[in-house]
Amino acid sequence: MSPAALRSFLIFTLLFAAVPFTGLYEITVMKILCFALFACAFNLLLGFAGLLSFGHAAYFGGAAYVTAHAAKVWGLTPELALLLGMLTAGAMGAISGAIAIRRQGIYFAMITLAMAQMVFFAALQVPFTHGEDGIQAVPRGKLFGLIDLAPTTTMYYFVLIVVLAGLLLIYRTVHSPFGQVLKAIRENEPRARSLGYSVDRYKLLAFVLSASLAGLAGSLKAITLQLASLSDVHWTMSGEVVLMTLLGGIGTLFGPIVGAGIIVLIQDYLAETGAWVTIITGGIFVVCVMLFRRGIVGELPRLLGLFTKKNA
Amino acid sequence: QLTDDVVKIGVLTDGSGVYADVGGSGSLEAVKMAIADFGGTVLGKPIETAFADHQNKADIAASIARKWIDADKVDVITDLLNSAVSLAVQEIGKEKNKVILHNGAASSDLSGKACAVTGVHYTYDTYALAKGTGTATVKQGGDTWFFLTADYAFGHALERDTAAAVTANGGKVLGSVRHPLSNADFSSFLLQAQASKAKVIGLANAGLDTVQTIKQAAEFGITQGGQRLGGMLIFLTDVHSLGLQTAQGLTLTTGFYWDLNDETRAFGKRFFDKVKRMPTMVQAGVYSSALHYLKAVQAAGTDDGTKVAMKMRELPVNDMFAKNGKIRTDGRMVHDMYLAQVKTPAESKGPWDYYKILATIPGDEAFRPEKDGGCPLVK
Amino acid sequence: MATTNSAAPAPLLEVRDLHAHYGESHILHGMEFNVRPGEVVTLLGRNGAGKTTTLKSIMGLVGKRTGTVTFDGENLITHAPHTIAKRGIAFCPEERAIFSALSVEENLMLPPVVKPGGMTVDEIYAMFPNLKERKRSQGTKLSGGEQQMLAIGRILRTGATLLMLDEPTEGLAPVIIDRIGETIREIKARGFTVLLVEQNFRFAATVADRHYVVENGRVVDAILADELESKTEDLKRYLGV
Amino acid sequence: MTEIFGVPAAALYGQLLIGLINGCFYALLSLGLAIIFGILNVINFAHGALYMMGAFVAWMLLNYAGIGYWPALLLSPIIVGAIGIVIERLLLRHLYKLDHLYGLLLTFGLTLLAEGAFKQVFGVSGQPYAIPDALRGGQNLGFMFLPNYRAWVVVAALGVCLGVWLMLEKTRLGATLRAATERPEIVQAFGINVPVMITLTYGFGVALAAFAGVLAAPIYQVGALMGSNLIIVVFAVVVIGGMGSILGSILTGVALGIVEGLTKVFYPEASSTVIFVLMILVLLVKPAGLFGKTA
Amino acid sequence: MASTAILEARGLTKQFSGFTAVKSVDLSVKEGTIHALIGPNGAGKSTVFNLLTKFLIPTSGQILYRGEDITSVEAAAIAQKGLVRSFQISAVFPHLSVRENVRVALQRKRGGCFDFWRSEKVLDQYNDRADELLNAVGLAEFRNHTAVELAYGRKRALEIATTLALEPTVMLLDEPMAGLGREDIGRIAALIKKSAQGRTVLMVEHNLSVVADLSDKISVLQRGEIIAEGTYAEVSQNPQVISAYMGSGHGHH
Ligand SMILES: Nc1ncnc2c1ncn2[C@@H]1O[C@H](COP(=O)(O)OP(=O)(O)OP(=O)(O)O)[C@@H](O)[C@H]1O
Ligand SMILES: Nc1ncnc2c1ncn2[C@@H]1O[C@H](COP(=O)(O)OP(=O)(O)OP(=O)(O)O)[C@@H](O)[C@H]1O
Ligand SMILES: [Mg+2]
Ligand SMILES: [Mg+2]
Repeated sequence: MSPAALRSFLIFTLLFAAVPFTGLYEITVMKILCFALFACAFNLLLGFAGLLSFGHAAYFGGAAYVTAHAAKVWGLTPELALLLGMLTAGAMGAISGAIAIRRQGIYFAMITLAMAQMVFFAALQVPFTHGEDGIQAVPRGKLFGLIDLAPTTTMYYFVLIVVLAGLLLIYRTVHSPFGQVLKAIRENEPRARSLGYSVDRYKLLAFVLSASLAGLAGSLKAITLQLASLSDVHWTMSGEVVLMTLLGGIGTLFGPIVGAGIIVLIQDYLAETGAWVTIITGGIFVVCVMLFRRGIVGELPRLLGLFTKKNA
Repeated sequence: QLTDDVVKIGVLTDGSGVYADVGGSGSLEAVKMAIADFGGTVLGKPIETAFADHQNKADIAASIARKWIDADKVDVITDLLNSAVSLAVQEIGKEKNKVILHNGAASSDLSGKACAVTGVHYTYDTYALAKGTGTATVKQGGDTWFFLTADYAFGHALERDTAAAVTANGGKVLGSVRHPLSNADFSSFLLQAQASKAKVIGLANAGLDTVQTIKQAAEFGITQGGQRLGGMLIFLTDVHSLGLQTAQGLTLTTGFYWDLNDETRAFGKRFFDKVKRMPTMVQAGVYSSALHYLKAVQAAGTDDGTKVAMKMRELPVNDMFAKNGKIRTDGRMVHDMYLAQVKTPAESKGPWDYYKILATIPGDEAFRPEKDGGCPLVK
Repeated sequence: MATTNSAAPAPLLEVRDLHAHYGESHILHGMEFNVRPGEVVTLLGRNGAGKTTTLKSIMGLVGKRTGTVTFDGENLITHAPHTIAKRGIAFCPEERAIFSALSVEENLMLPPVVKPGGMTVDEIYAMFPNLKERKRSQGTKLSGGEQQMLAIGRILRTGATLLMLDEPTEGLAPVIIDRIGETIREIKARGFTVLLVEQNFRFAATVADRHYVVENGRVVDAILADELESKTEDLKRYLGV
Repeated sequence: MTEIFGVPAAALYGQLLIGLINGCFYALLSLGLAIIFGILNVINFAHGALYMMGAFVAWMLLNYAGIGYWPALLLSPIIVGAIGIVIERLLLRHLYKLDHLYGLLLTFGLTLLAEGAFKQVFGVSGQPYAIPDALRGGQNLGFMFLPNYRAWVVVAALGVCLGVWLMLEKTRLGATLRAATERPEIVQAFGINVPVMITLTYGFGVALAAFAGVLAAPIYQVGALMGSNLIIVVFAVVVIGGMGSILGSILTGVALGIVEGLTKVFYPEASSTVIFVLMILVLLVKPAGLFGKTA
Repeated sequence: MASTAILEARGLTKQFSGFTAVKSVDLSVKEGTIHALIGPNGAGKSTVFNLLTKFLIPTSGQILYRGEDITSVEAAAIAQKGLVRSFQISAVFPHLSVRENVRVALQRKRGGCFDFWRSEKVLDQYNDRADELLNAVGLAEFRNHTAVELAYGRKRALEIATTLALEPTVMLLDEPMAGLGREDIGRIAALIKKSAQGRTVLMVEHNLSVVADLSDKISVLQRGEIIAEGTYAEVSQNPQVISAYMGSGHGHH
């Protein structure tokens, strides 16, 4: 790991590990962490493989449902429920990915969107998701059957560790031999093919990885907030994750975390100022696209520390 | 005996989505009116409000509710206005021992499988709507039905309960069609309903879907053709936005109407002065439930969730919203419901004069018997 | 440095102290040259010398440019590309810019006629029979060379008095190069003025009246057609042949 | 009575006709979207919001200025088109050189802004807009009652679509527009004022959306969210037809309306999903859409 | 030098919606030779090339590699068998460094490309070989530049280094001299000549002096058909070739 990345990871870990001692509201921070992982997983695809998926809500929400069901109805321990959610998302990713990666650009985005719409439709129809009521009162359970996650602070550290592991995996993937090939494919696909790379398989693996990690984020969210609902699989959720990534900085490692933080805070806190949430979110989109195209982290790397502090 | 030096009522509502006109900032206004009517303090401490837009997302609602309770000294949460949101917040109320007053949400599970000591389902539920419209319409001769059902749990529940009421009263269901949520064009479904030749087309949907259906039914000459529309969940604001020309003749069930008696008219006028709209049944329910909550706090001498909730169950509800209303063990507030019909433009004397009350459905008939709901609290 | 022939008529195009930038990089450092009516003039120079940039600056396609570009007595330096085109300058870019959304014929008909006196479509087809054969097909489905023909043919229709051709022979078969040489001579005979950018100096020699040698965004030498023999050695040095 | 798959034939005709009517809206909207995509390379997510604004402007004209349906049919597209021109001049213009993604995101943001603002001002339940007197009532076709207004929608929408298509495919203006799509600077070097042309094109595409909005006003509630669900479907139409293909978007729009109508009879629950299923199938078989040209 | 055919096309035909760009072409490239494909514009050279490298699917006909039928094998798989192509328009990975460009090819050759859990440091093992190749094409001093910054001619050189990194058995070059300045042409020609040792090269090229200089055998294509084959001396005398391609002023420059 490069010294700069190592430093960023350390700062990230220390800042977030300190949260329970600062009196900051842990649940909000946990939610931010879950969405941060979601956005980073999405960014793995957009920022590093150059693929804009407009259907990532399907993996996030799909996994959330599976985890919630597994924990609530089957009584699985949280780590197993998470694993199951993640695997489901990965499998879903493998299916939609196999179809979508054969196309590029806007077609790719539309196919992922279409697949996600079908997942949404399924979530509306199948009984186990409980329609618009969602799966509520999901138990947090005991980690490995031993550690009770009901206390918020215990849960908090569990979330932090899982998210950190996810982020490390993403970092590793980006900076791996595989990541290098992915970059080459993004830069010049025909050339990569002529060098003997089966481009589709690389894209598919990237897609599956991204979907699995998005799923992990969704599962974690289901356990943390103890519910899984239709809004998790709705296309606006796919739009939100794009916004988070754009806001933080496409193709930066920590940008999406910042973006996720800001969006979650806007949704949770501006909610109390009346009906301006949509307008403000829209305004942010416009300002980002016009002025901060590389995102907060991309534009102002020096302010990284500052912003992470603000979120926490 | 207050845990902190303030009683804070949180209005968690749809501030910007499809139901914003039904609850929204009008609900906050209703709470403020209740506080004013109660006197502004309880047990010598100030009463405050909090407001948030849950954007119809359960997880946002849940995190706001948790934060309110954990960090912002909120003691009671009201309105909710969306079943997923209500169910999520119900769990939090249970866990944190805070009273939750469900006014806008329809799911009868709130006083059934998902009931809680701390939960009060106040204004209406799917069962009451279905029972009201189903029973009363059949009695008036509308004995063959075709349903247009929104394809989600709420629509299914409405259809199921209404169909049960229809058949129980000797009517017959000829068929139904399920349309996707947030559909824009209903003409296709209306043609199917028309072809069924049923006397009544039951609208087991809500919000914009219902409004669009009614509008397009008028366009396709459904009502002129002799069929009538049986609305289940229709708010005053829906009728307002449709206009009487289009909505006339529609029957529906409501828990409140501003023009019932002098008391309601007075409330309606006060509300109108502030919000520029007449109150919906949700906003009226929010007012009444807040007032009742404050009375219970006063009577119980504490803001402890369970104790206040029990006290609310003990005290009868007597205000402009309900006479001799009663909150059952399962959290269901039982009060009279009304079968209303939308006036013709000629009958209406002006803006907001929209309903003729056809029948009053006594609370005991309107709501599902406690034993049938499957609430674990009911022994 | 640009030598001007005092006895000649007033130039049709006169470029003075032309500077151009791409973003931060300063590419042209005071280009000076002129083209008289009816002449064929070439800009010679190595890769990256700034030849293309010169043409684009004249056409108004380079964002930041200063100096004077006098055409027909009017300074065009501040004009937008479309008004420059309407004054009678046509540009054939080196990357050909054939439109894939248009058929061959639509490509040919695309540029509006700005002045009378251009070639007719039939004349153009006669010059490049390949185009006629494939006139219904999608423009970019032509082979590289056919696209080049189309790109040249396209501007011959407009009647512009000054034609600027950027490396018209690149990627063309020798026979076609010959034909393009003939074409240039023919349009010259019709009274058009041509400003040509070439790497292929052997080709340039067969068509041009004068040559300017460009190096690092400046004109470093001017050579008349009849001086070529004597200056061959200089030229080889300039061009690194 | 004859039956087809258990559905009376007469009912089926009715459904086909209804499908056609909805298809006309899809066609009109996707046409504007296709033009804008074709010429500006911008995926105009705001199309749904502009459609909504078209309806709202008609409503405002009626309620604030007493201007009725027929003038509004012309005025509203002009007003909304002018708004589009402002958007293009101030915002979109700066994004042409970038990836499609940014145009999409910008217009997505604009959509949120516009919908938020209209919700704030007019609430969400929507406002009623009456059918013009001349088009009230309907015809009994035997198998169904066809409101006159719906018949008018078909005529107006198909007429406009056809006119626009002829203009783009068969005239020089159209060819110039298509060329400007690919290499604006070169087309400009040929003597055409491309920036103005692009601005006007966006304005025109937007005006088409507003026109659809006015047509829709008497049928649907005029509400802030009226475009937000539609836009996704219209996108799917454009993609199935082939991004940027004018004819493709028109024909696909109409065809999908019909397919959707039939689904509403046979498996109504899936009627909002069927388009996406179709889209995936089409793209698997024809990667560039039904009428798209492979680059 | 063995003179068995390593790459063969039999009856290769390609139609584009009604237009036949390549008509029943038989081509046989002998192992260890430099084989050039020339012809007037639109003759179908690039199309043949794209067919041989699987970037287009033939309408009919067969492609054999070492006697094995590879007509239906995918582009990437062909490269894995040792047939590697370059592009008419320069093809580098613009935002990777020059060294990384070469490493991408080396990495493929050695395997381990799906290892998303390993550090990219494992790629450092290829640095020596990459530098060696860059040295060979004269790009050693640029190895840490991003490829996009390179001048056009250097990009072509980089492309050749990348191609060589795969140690291809057959190199297919599409107009390697296109757009190059004089000074680059000589260098790249020398480079091709050098790297062709022990390999087979098939190239499409318009620059006749380069063709004359490098190629052992030339096939001339016109209107999708082969009209002549042989050494430069042979084809350049062929009257059909002269009228169709070389024109009056033909001959060495
Ligand atoms: N869009 C651009 N942005 C930045 N630099 C550029 C751009 N286009 C050209 N350049 C640089 O400007 C210089 C001059 O380029 P120009 O294209 O004018 O050369 P040229 O003489 O036409 O060369 P060639 O014979 O290769 O076409 C080169 O160094 C080139 O790298
Ligand atoms: N995708 C396609 N669709 C239709 N026609 C095509 C397509 N690709 C090439 N052609 C046509 O096939 C013929 C051969 O084209 P090709 O590109 O192979 O020529 P070439 O010999 O490489 O010419 P050049 O030397 O000019 O590059 C041309 O007439 C061209 O118009
Ligand atoms: Mg050049
Ligand atoms: Mg070629």
